[in-house]
Amino acid sequence: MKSAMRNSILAAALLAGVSSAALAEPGVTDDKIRIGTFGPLTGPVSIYGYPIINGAVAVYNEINAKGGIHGRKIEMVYEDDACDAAKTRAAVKKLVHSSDVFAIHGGTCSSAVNAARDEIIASEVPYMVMAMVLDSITSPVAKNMFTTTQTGTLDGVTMVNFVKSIPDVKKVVIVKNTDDWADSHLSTIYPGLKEAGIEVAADIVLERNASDATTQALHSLEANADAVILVTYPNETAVFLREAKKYGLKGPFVGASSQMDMLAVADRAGGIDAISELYVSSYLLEPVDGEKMKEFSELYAKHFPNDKLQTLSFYGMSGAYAFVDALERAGPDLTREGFINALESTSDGFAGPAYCKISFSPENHQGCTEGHIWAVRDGKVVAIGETWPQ
Amino acid sequence: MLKVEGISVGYGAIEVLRDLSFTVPKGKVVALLGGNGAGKTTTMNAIAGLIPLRGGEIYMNGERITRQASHKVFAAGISLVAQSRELFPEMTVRQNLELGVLAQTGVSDVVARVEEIYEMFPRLRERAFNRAASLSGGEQQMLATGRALMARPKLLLLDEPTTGLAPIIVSELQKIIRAVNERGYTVLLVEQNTKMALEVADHVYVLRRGGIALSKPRSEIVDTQEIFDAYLS
Amino acid sequence: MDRTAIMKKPLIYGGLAAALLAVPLLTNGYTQYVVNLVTVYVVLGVGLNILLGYAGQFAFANAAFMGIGAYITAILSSQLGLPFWVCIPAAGVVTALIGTACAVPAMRMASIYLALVTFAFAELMVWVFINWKGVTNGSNGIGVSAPDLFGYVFRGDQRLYYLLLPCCLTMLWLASRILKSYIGRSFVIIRESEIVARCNGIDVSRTKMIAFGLSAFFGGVGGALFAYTVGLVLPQSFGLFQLVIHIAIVVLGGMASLAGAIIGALLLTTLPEFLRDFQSLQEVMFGTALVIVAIFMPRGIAGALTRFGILPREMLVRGIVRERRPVATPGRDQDLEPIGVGVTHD
Amino acid sequence: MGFMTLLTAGLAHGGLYALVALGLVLIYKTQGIVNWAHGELLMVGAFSGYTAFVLVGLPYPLAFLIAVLAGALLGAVMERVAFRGIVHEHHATLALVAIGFSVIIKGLARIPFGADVYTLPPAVDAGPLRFAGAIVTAQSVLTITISVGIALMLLAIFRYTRTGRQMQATQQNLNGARIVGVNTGRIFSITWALAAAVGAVAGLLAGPTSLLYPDMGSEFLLKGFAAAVLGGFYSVTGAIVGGLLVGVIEMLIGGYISTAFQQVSPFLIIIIVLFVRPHGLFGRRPVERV
Repeated sequence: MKSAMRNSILAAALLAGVSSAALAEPGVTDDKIRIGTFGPLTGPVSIYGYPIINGAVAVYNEINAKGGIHGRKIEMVYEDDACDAAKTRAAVKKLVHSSDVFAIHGGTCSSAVNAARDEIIASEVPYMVMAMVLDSITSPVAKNMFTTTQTGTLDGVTMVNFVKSIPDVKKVVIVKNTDDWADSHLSTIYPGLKEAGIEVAADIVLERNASDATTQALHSLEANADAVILVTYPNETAVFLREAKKYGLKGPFVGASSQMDMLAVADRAGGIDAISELYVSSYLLEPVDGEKMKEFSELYAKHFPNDKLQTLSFYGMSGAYAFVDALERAGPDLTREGFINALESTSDGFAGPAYCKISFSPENHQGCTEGHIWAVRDGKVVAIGETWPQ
Repeated sequence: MLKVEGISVGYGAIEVLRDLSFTVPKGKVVALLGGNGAGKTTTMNAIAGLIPLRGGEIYMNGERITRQASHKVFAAGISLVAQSRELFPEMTVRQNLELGVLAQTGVSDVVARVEEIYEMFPRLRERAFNRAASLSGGEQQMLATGRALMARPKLLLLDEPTTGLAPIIVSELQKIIRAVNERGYTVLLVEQNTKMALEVADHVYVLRRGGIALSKPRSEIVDTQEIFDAYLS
Repeated sequence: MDRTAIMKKPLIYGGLAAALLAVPLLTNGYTQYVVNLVTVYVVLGVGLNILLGYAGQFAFANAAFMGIGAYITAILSSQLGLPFWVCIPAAGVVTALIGTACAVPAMRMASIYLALVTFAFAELMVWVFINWKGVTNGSNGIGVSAPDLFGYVFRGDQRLYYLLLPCCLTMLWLASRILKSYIGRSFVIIRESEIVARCNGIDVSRTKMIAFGLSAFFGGVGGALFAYTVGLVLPQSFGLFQLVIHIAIVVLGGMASLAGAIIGALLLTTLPEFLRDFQSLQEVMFGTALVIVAIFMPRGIAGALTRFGILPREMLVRGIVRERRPVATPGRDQDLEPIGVGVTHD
Repeated sequence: MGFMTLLTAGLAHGGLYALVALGLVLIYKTQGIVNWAHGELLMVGAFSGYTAFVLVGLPYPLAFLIAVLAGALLGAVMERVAFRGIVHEHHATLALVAIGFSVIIKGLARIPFGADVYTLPPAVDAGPLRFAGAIVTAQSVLTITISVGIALMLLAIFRYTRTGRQMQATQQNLNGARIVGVNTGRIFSITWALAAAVGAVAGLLAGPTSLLYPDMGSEFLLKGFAAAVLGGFYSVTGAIVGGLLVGVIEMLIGGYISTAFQQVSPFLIIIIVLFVRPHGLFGRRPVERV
């Protein structure tokens, strides 16, 4: 393992020496930079495919429209991974070995990307996460892998901090999914609650694609807790809130950032009053129709006029801004090494619609760490800060 | 009435019928004899439109019924009584009989027809409300025949009606076939029971390896040995 | 066989072996990975074909067998640090035992129920993989380190190929030996008629259990190879979609044919890669391909090739391969009480 | 926990499962085909209803009719185009063709509807009612009523109409039906159309409780399988009883054992039922023919 690592580092150094001397960098020509992306373009989770990728592409397109970076325009190469581990590996390999991309900005499904992690590291292609949220992508730090999306653990911290700030919360109910995404949230939620002396009165599973949450709602009702934590995806959240309303279960409900599109949740749960007690963690600046989001909404709509605007539309933008910024700073003699160095020197960088400033260092490739809470006020979704509103 | 012209049938690499031709004249009982695997049942199924032909033509009263779906063949007036009887096991005897005319539109005398069948087969009246699956072999054969007659076909195809039946019922069946014929039905009978077939048939064909080995009016057959020779030749 | 044929044979095999060994010279990291997946799916395809094609048992459990094999490999290699030459056989043997155990209740079921119960078992296993977190690490999966032999690490797809290829060929050889043996012939006879099999002194229950066990063995080994190829074992990898791929390999390649399993594996692994360019129409094209091939070549591609004389008939199935039944009542022949077995009425 | 509430919720969902099982059983009885694409017929029904009612703005009854007809047409086309020619092939081939259709239909649905999740408003919009200690929605009552109503209607069709009796004849003995002149091809088409129409109704009724997305059918298909296995795969009444039972069992497992098991309850039902009774709970033991 170690010797192999040394070998590859040696090879990399050698290759870097050669390339800077004679060979052009893969995927870079005088007027083009080829960037690969991959995600679930087909299959059951394709709802997280183009809607997310297009946000990043809108940023790149806008840069191209303004003349590109050092005279080079960004060219995207798409691969489908259907969020299947074997296919993600194939997609990454194809981008690296067949499409000769300069860098990759992609990956939505957490464990699938994890399956390709060693491949990405071995390829030495600069890589930026599109939307996956596991810590394992950047910890331990790999030289070429970066992320600007907020991880599940940080999202969990935001949720727990908010729960702690709610007055008189002694007991909570946790309604959760069972996948890796939920697990990463729970890995900080459980210890956080324990530390604050809050009891978990009921720990309830609500699986993906459940069309009913009667038993979950009844269990929550029976637990008679002071708050309900929802580590679920938007559909299941909607189903749960619908049943909660039906059986008279009271909030506050504290949801993960997956539920940021609160109006969509309301729509699916049967009306805005279903989410009147829902508070969700968020790593975006503002809700879709917010004032500060206007710039980015217009940007997206300009390049993808037929798409629906939703929070997903903004997930990929921060990474794209980080890439563009680093490409600018890496200078006209673009190399992967120079690009990675530029990325690592990002400090308080522009994150577009994300609620943070992007900072990387050689020791830290997790660019964003801040989140806040959204809720509904007067029929509109608004940001209410990080603690329980007075 | 029925004219079969050079038909061939096969499954995969196996050819069961090869260029088979014969005719069935109106109002007669024609017997098709042959040993195991001679292609008798295949011939019947081919006429009834249950299996596809590889070649040849079949005419019913001059109308071409080759490659027609089974319900079209039925509509042309041909009813098959299959060797395996093919009853509806969960239905009663009466329901089975009624199903015999179900595919025909504008039949208003179903009750009368059922009554007619009961007269022909009194045993069926006794068992009218029993499930077909509970009948004995002989009763099943009667029911299958009765069901076919319900449609008042121009041509009745009887495929080995004596299979598995006791001798006493075989002789009863002979009578029935004759009675049916006397009522004006034309019958094509496939049999392994040569003796029985010779009792009722007007004309005899012997089928061997998918072709006609012998064709003679009953009146010209003096010795059954002749038939067996044709079987074996 | 004439003399020239005898002389030709080693030449053909030698040429084929050289060609197979030379594959990594022609590939890049991506195409080699696809080739590696083909070798894995050949093993998996052969496994299901033993049960479905040869023994005629319509069981859906092979994706679960594959998952079990993959998890055993991941656990043994990553957590206990065992070498691949222990992990792969262990995955096969343990899975085979589980498969044999599964056969006991499965044997009593009519075909359609067998399909449903094995399907339910496969889905249940995915749930177990997700929820038995202490062992499987839940949805996060278990990473599998690259296998090594006396210090030589099969890292990277080109190197891994030289581990996968011998495994795949060994399994193919093993399958052809077994299928040509008494037990293989028994499978086919059971498929055609259990009554005939009994009349010939074949212990039907025992033979079915062997078929299940063997099929699971191949599934387990296939899962082990899959684990090494993909490097991370995740529960979602062994769900419904995996099952569809397995069935498609067997049906489209050709039931009861080893060549069919190879053709099927090649087709089903490369087809989705070719379809990548169609983006959102991928699924539609894939589904259409499944439907069209199954309708127009119900005997699979191997069956069609055999028919046109391009592939030789496999010795084993010559003469017993079921031809199109002329008149059929599918699923019915077994399910109704027999009618027409005559006895006298007094 | 509120037993009555669990029971009524279980029955309401069970009604949907029963309709799915009904379609599966109809097709299986007639042609011996297990329709693995049945969930997609449900999805097509739901999306057709959504398109007609929400997007086009037609009145609900008309939208309902359009959805049912769309489902029926799709079912009949699938049978005619694909299954009729290969009905005598191996079960695995039939399963693969059905799965192929499922993939195609989902893929096609994703082109217009892939990027979002949709909601279909309930047929009757009324708040929850309290009834004998249980909380019931009007939609649940409607679902149960319609599923039982459809089952009774089917039984009546089988018994009293010519086509229905021909269907029954075809189910009991395909060759027998052909011999008595039944146009079995027509019966196959009608069977699929009817099964698909029932599936589409299930989709319309599921719409308001479930959400609409191209993969919505798979979960219902699994529950439908469990219901059909419970009911024995051969009987219309069995399918209804099986469906309602699956719905109730699922709720009781979630309510009294663990919500973690709720998701896998259909698989557990299938496995346990077949373990105890290898031919289904109400199924008969098959007799092997020589």
